[in-house]
Amino acid sequence: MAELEVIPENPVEQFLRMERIPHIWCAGCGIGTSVNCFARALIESKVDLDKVAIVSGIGCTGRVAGYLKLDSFHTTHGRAIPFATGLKLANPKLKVIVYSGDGDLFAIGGNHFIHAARRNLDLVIICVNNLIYAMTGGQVAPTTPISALSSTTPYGCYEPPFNLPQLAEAAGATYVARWTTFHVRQLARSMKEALNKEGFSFIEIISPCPTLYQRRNRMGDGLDAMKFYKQRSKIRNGAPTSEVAFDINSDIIVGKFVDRTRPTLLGTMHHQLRERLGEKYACVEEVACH
Amino acid sequence: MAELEVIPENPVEQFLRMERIPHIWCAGCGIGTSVNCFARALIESKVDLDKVAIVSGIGCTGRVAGYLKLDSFHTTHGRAIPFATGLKLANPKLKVIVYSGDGDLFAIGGNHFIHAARRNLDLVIICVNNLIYAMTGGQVAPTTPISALSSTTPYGCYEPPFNLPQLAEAAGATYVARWTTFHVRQLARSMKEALNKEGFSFIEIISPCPTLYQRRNRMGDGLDAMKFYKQRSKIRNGAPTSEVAFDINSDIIVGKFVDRTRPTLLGTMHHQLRERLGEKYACVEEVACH
Amino acid sequence: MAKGSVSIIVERCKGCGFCVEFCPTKVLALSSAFNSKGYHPPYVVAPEKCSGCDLCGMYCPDFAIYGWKIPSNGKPGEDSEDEE
Amino acid sequence: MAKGSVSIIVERCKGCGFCVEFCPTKVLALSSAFNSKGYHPPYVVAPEKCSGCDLCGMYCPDFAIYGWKIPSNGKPGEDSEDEE
Amino acid sequence: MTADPKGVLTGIHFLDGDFACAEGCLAAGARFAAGYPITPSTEVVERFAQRIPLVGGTFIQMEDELAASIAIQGAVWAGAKAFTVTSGPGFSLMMEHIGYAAMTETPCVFVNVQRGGPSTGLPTLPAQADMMQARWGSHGDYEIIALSPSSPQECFDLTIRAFNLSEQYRTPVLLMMDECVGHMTEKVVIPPAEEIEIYPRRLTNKPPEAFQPYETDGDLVPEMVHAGMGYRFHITGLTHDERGYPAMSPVAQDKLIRRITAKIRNAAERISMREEEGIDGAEVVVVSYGITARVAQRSIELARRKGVRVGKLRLLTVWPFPDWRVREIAKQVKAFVVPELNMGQIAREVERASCGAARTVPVPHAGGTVHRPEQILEAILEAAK
Amino acid sequence: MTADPKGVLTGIHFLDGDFACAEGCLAAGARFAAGYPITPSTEVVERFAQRIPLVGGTFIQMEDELAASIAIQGAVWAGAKAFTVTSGPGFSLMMEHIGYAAMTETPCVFVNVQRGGPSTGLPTLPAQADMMQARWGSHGDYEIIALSPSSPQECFDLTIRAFNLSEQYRTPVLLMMDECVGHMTEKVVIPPAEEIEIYPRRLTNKPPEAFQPYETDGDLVPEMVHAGMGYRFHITGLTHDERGYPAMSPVAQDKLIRRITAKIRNAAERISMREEEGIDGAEVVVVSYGITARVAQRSIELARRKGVRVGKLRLLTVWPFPDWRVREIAKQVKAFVVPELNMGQIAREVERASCGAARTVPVPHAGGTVHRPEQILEAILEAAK
Amino acid sequence: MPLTEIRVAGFGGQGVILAAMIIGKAASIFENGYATLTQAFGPEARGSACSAQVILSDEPILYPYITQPDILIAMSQDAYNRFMPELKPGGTLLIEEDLVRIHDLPNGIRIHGVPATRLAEELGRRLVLNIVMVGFFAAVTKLLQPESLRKAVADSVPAGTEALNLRAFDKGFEYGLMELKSESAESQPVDKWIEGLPH
Amino acid sequence: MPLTEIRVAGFGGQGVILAAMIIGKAASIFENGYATLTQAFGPEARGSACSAQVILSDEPILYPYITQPDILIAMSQDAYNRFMPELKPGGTLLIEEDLVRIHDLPNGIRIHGVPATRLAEELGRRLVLNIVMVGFFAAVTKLLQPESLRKAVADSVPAGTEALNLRAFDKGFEYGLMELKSESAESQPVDKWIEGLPH
Ligand SMILES: Cc1ncc(C[n+]2csc(CCOP(=O)(O)OP(=O)(O)O)c2C)c(N)n1
Ligand SMILES: Cc1ncc(C[n+]2csc(CCOP(=O)(O)OP(=O)(O)O)c2C)c(N)n1
Ligand code: SF4
Ligand code: SF4
Ligand code: SF4
Ligand code: SF4
Ligand code: SF4
Ligand code: SF4
Ligand SMILES: [Mg+2]
Ligand SMILES: [Mg+2]
Repeated sequence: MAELEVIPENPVEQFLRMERIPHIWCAGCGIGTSVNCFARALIESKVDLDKVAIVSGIGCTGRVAGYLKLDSFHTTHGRAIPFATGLKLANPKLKVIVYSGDGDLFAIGGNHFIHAARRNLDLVIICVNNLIYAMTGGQVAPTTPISALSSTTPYGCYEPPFNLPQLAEAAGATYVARWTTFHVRQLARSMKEALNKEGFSFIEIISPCPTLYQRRNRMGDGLDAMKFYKQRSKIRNGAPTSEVAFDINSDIIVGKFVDRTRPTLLGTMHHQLRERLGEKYACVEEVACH
Repeated sequence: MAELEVIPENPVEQFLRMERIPHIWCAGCGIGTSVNCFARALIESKVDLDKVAIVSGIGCTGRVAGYLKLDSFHTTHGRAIPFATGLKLANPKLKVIVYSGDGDLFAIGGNHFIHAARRNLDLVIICVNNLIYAMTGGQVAPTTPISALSSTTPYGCYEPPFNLPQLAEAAGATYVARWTTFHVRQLARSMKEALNKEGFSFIEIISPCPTLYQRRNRMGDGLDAMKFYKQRSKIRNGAPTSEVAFDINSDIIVGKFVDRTRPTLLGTMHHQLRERLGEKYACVEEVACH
Repeated sequence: MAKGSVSIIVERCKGCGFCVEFCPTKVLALSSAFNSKGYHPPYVVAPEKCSGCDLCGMYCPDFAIYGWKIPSNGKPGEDSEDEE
Repeated sequence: MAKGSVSIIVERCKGCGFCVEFCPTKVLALSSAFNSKGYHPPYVVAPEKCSGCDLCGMYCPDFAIYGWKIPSNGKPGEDSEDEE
Repeated sequence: MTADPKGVLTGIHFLDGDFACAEGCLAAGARFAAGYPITPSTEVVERFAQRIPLVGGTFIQMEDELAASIAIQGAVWAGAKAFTVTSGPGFSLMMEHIGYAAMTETPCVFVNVQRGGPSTGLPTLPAQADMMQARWGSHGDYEIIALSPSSPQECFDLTIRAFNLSEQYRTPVLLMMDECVGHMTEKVVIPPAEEIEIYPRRLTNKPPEAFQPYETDGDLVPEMVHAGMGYRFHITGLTHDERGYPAMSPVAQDKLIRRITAKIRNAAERISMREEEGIDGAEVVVVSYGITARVAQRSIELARRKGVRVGKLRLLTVWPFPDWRVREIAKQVKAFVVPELNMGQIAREVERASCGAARTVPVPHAGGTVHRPEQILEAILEAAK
Repeated sequence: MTADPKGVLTGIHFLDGDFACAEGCLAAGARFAAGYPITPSTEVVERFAQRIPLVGGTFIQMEDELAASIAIQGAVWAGAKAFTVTSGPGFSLMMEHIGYAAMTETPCVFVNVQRGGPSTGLPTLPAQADMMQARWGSHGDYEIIALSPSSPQECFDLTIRAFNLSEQYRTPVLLMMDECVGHMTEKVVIPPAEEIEIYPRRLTNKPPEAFQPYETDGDLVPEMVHAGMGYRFHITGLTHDERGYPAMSPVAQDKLIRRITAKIRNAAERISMREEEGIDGAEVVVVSYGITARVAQRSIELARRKGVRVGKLRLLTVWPFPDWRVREIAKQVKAFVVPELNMGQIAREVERASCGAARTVPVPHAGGTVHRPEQILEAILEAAK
Repeated sequence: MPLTEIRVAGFGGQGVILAAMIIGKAASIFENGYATLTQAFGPEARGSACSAQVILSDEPILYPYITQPDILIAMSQDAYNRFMPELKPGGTLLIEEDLVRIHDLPNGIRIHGVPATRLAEELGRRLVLNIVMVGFFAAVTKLLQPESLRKAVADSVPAGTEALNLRAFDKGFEYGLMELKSESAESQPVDKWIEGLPH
Repeated sequence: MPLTEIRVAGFGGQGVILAAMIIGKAASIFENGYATLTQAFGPEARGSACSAQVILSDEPILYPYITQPDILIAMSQDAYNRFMPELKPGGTLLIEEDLVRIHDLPNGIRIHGVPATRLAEELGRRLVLNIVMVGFFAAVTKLLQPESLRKAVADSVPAGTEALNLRAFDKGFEYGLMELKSESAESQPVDKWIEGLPH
């Protein structure tokens, strides 16, 4: 074994507010794993880190913003996307990433998601889907599988979950991928692609919540979930999103489903205003404070 | 010409609060036309009129509830669907119809729409899509075509509109149709089908707003819009919803796009609870007030 | 002889012209006179052509017109289907 | 000789076992000892097998472990791609 | 009438305030709840979700608080008694619909288990800082009823009272708990159903032709009907006339707003519940509510040991505020001491109502925990000087 | 510093209050607005949408008021001055985010053009019934600044003032207009840019290593940085420490809440703007704001003609409420008369602040139109007795 | 000018508010006086009755509402019916003479009528009837300088339509001058309007 | 019983709250006294420190918080470190003896230790360590009737686990009785704990 003069730093640490580590996430929680992938993607995508802003809503995943040593915003429950919209529109030079939970983005925040996708604003939306509202103690989410137990569906969930990739595509997203926390390399690659793409990108990450989802549903610990993902996932890049509904009883379809081009909000806006106003249009790349 | 002893009543009148007629809608507005179709559908569907509840949000279309002589609720802006959800769940014997505008249902109300569709609750959603926020004076809506003028996009709209049928299908609707106010017979038939179907049904009605959409966009009056619809509509029943995006510059695809079966919320709920609780489950068909 | 007939409530009309335009048999025309709200209501120009299909009624946004079929016994009714 | 090496920050570990399970070359095992938080951290059982692929690092939810490649010149670096 | 035995868990229980509230809802006849999770209130609906399928009724977790707070109103108009539960951030989101309930006179109950704010604040820790929001949080003029329990037993009792008041006055009623009371476990005695008084929904006896949804007589509260009963009625959040139809005029506005405010203001003395002790002859009266009242109790005892004559005025009904009573007491005492888990909210009401006749000494506290009894004691001693 | 000439439409204009407000925003340096249409406020953003592409900046109509009220805060943290505009129902929906702005100390402006409420109420008609909501509408403890203009000119002037105060104190500022003022057209004089004082954003000079987002000195207001400046800072709506990191403890809560309330309370006298006239020697003082102040002016004149000594206290700053001044005046007069387009809101503050030294005579009005001057006159005459 | 209260009323689409706006602007901007324009309190008014109130004065205007207008400009029958009763005794009434039929008129009111819609149609744009009315107002009331009003017109109408609108103003103005002339020739002008108008 | 303040503390997952709940329930329901259980104010506590306070009394309890516990049940080192200083002089300390190492102990404190986790594991369910602790508490404090506590256990645990939990209770109870016996044989029980424990 080589004598190690310099032990390199864990590559994720440069992105962490180390004074806040250890974080609050439970043993075997997948959120930290997703953060590792994100760190790798930041490196690989070569984005200017001083121009990256992370916006989270509220929830276990919502705490991501607070751990990342980037300009980071922990907003209100469900409203990360409109906050991010303001950030991006006021300073189009920023690379704005929304990193939040399934409940935050798709229960209370669902409307903002579909509207931002429709507008095709340059945002990267990373959703850690643990199939539950974790932070508040394990209530049913719009992603909870039918018949799963939760604290507010003590006899089993009776609402079908969203097919998030299909919803994203129908609303207008230009990049849509799903991975589990088992798929660390693929996830990191998708994150990198999303960071380097113009338009609205959405990445769903199926992730273990041993404490509040799995325990109640007798699904073991984080590692059990990871093994389950490994065993039950099928990579189907380009699969029609209508065929990828998440169903805990059959294969988990993962992959990059959508990667298309549509005019972006900022592009269309500039085009439209320049066309109508010509020289008079005072296009701004970055709004200064007056 | 036969001597007319009995001149029959206009069939719509039995459903109207005649003391409130004339209504507030402008000359050539399509909302009234849609109400005629709805009246015919009520007759044809043979629903028990005492068990029909109409729920509207706020807007020109939102006024429909106030003109219909049925149990009718004029709620808050965007919240007709959750109000309807409460009505239906507390008294499953009611036939609950939400009748509202595109802004109400898809701007502020978009989240409730996708969630109700996901749950597949028995609701009929009728959306009069006049491509604008009319009641408030003609602001851009999430249905306004690119480059159209509105009071808040004075240089032309730069946000692409939703493809509503695709969104509805992706969220889980079991019946999805689009017609224009020109297609009165087909519209009435779709409304009847929706009234007689279990699950979440959605009908989009492209409708003229001469006062606030057309005038500003130099598109003539209500009749011009109707002629335009006649000329530019293509009926494509069963068309994939991804192909029916509304684009004012090309054909308007109309038809019944989706008609499928998924377990309904109430069905799944009863099933789930009965399975887990057996005899102990106190299933209620109608909640009495204690 | 006409198979149908049409009723017009002139004061409710807002002169949009839908009924005139979409009457399949061109029974109607817009009057040049105004009603008290200042709109030109329709009037019947070709009564004999009216089939009573009630398309005018379905189109009229102001509930100001409607058509009905004249049954053989002379009373209005719904004795025939008229789907397009 | 090992192509890579791995660092473990024992006190951060929560003993989830991800690193142990998903190390492609089975370099790691969970220790039977506890760290001060009461978790069993991993330790290196087969150092010579470590490729430095850093999959352990990517999996570890607690930022408690990471691997790196030992470059020919003996200093850690990123001289080779390792995409799967 | 008395409670439906199906919902009443008669017996002696060891329950926390959240659970006691859920039992109160069931006993009061609530058969519908819509909620959206938020700490520290979620346990109320968690218990309801567990119990209601056995009793007969529905719980639905909606997509957000906007939806939850209006879904319950749909359920009410379909015939159910209904409630929702939340905490600070969710309460803020419900404001529009509290106004809708006030305007449409929809009887329903909103439970707010208060936590530290503003914004996300301290999600798991107590506060009483939404008390003024309870009164003023929605736009426009309306009056509200808000109750504040100090123990799990009162969480049960006042929940029933909340439903009863909401039916009696056809108004939204707010149960303003706090994290401490919500998460405190004590003995809760649930009486037999036949001992629980229930105010029945004011359903009309009139036939549809004779019925007008917003016609009222002396007590200013209209009778109600439900969807599906054949009345074909209309409800709107617009200013409306007796028929329930939009009436866009200052005259209609005046009539409606004066009535919906007067129906509560006129009944304020009947609605007001207070616990008073040792007020006669007191130099200082401590005004408090919720958990703080129990902390203050300790301070009162300490002060009495030091020879100060201290009275206790505990507000079980916080809104309508008992102006008349405070004014009366003000004439007899030197000062009021008002400890609250906020920076001074109800203290302002005490100050206003006392009209300068007695001093008001607020004992503000930013929340996250309760006062130390000594803090309040100091204020009492200082006030007695 | 002074205004950026690009946004300043120097000259004499005939503008309504809504348009004047939009010009005020532009002059104050606002380069971002997010809105959601609602009568009678939409004209503000309609004009902004028309003007801003020519000035350099962005307007976006969001999907609802929740989105609009947080999008502006995103824009602020990206470096823009930003605002949103709404009316009653939308204002209720913005409550959570007013609290977020207070908690994160995000300078921004909320304009509420008040209409008749509660609920949908009278969408096109005036009221002033959101005044208490402005102070108390969000959960938890915070202080707020709210201004109330009486004319289009003041809509312009006070809008600039609102932005300046929001930058100076890093707090949301509410411009509480009413439908009358919003839809009233008068001469509006817009001075040259160099005559418009602008309070610049309190950007830090410190390097990233030395900077803490919520560290403050004497004036209790922290310095700011923007996303993209390289500071890698964190903002949260949770209770936080100087670093901006969540700090879930009563101690952190106490420190933070006391500071964010004190920074406004301590500066109340500096923030307060009032128009006072004829108060010395008055028997009665009329306290009013917004459109009602102009109606009251007529009543004051009528009363003076009848020989009553009436003073005028017009509140341009409604919150913080000038307790100290009212208390002072109360000692010299018989009574205050407080006409408002609501059922008595600011009247309660007058009552409270006057500590019984003078009577408070509210002149409530449910809205939909303004008072008849005679109504207020009667109250003055009655108060002078 | 002394405090003058004016009400302009008609139905939606007639440009009532714009007419009032131009009068107010002329006074306050181009004659350096003061003007307060308020819109009537009324329900949402798409297509229905519509009215605006302007107060002109040399001094700042405090109370912003009119109590008894000195001048009523009635552009529809409904407007006449509704607002005529409040006109100040001795006040001035301007009407769209093709749309308003006079009745129940108290004594001492000065009346001036103009077929504004017709004149506007002659210019090819019915929409400018409000500007015709403003021109007519300028001529018959002499309250404001025609030049101020012309400036206000040019400043208030959509870009590109200034010329047309100024022609409309002039047309109304000329009609007003003529009307004044012919009126001074008549002794009882009122009757002219009271008796059946063409409709 | 006279007013008795008890703190139960440990880490998340040990069932601290349930243990306190059972004690409170036994007192208030099955012995007809009064009990107030409050949870510690603390941040979201998933997996971290956790504590509950119970006050037992014969009379209604007004002030609901403990000030100086008479009894501290410490199930983790952290709990011991944090809460030991507040224990009343002369109070009673119960510890999970495999997890807590005693230090800085004031004089006059009665200490009782039980390897609750180990005993629970012997029953095949580590999770019931809290019930073992309750049994132990019953035996060594004699504050409440064992039968009341047994009823409270049966009434509080998930349906179907009653038997297991009662066994856990009994195991703790017996251990407690034995401990009491052996203790009465020893003169300086404290030393036993102060000296190095296996960890
Ligand atoms: C307005 C509002 N409502 C509710 C909450 C409570 N709340 C906090 S996090 C959360 C759900 C989080 O679920 P998810 O987004 O899936 O995140 P996870 O914790 O599962 O990562 C809820 C409901 C809140 N903070 N604000
Ligand atoms: C919370 C809230 N926000 C805004 C409004 C104002 N508002 C009333 S109707 C409407 C839009 C209506 O548009 P749409 O639903 O398309 O109906 P239309 O008038 O076009 O039929 C808006 C924004 C409101 N009443 N409440
Ligand atoms: S509760 Fe679930 S999602 Fe939250 S930190 Fe724990 S494991 Fe992760
Ligand atoms: S404004 Fe448009 S939608 Fe509204 S009534 Fe008129 S035409 Fe219809
Ligand atoms: S009933 Fe049919 S045929 Fe007769 S007028 Fe109407 S549309 Fe024409
Ligand atoms: S459709 Fe109706 S409103 Fe239109 S012209 Fe015919 S009768 Fe008149
Ligand atoms: S770096 Fe790779 S090979 Fe080495 S321990 Fe980690 S996962 Fe195993
Ligand atoms: S992945 Fe990390 S936390 Fe999990 S066992 Fe390995 S080092 Fe420990
Ligand atoms: Mg989740
Ligand atoms: Mg619309």
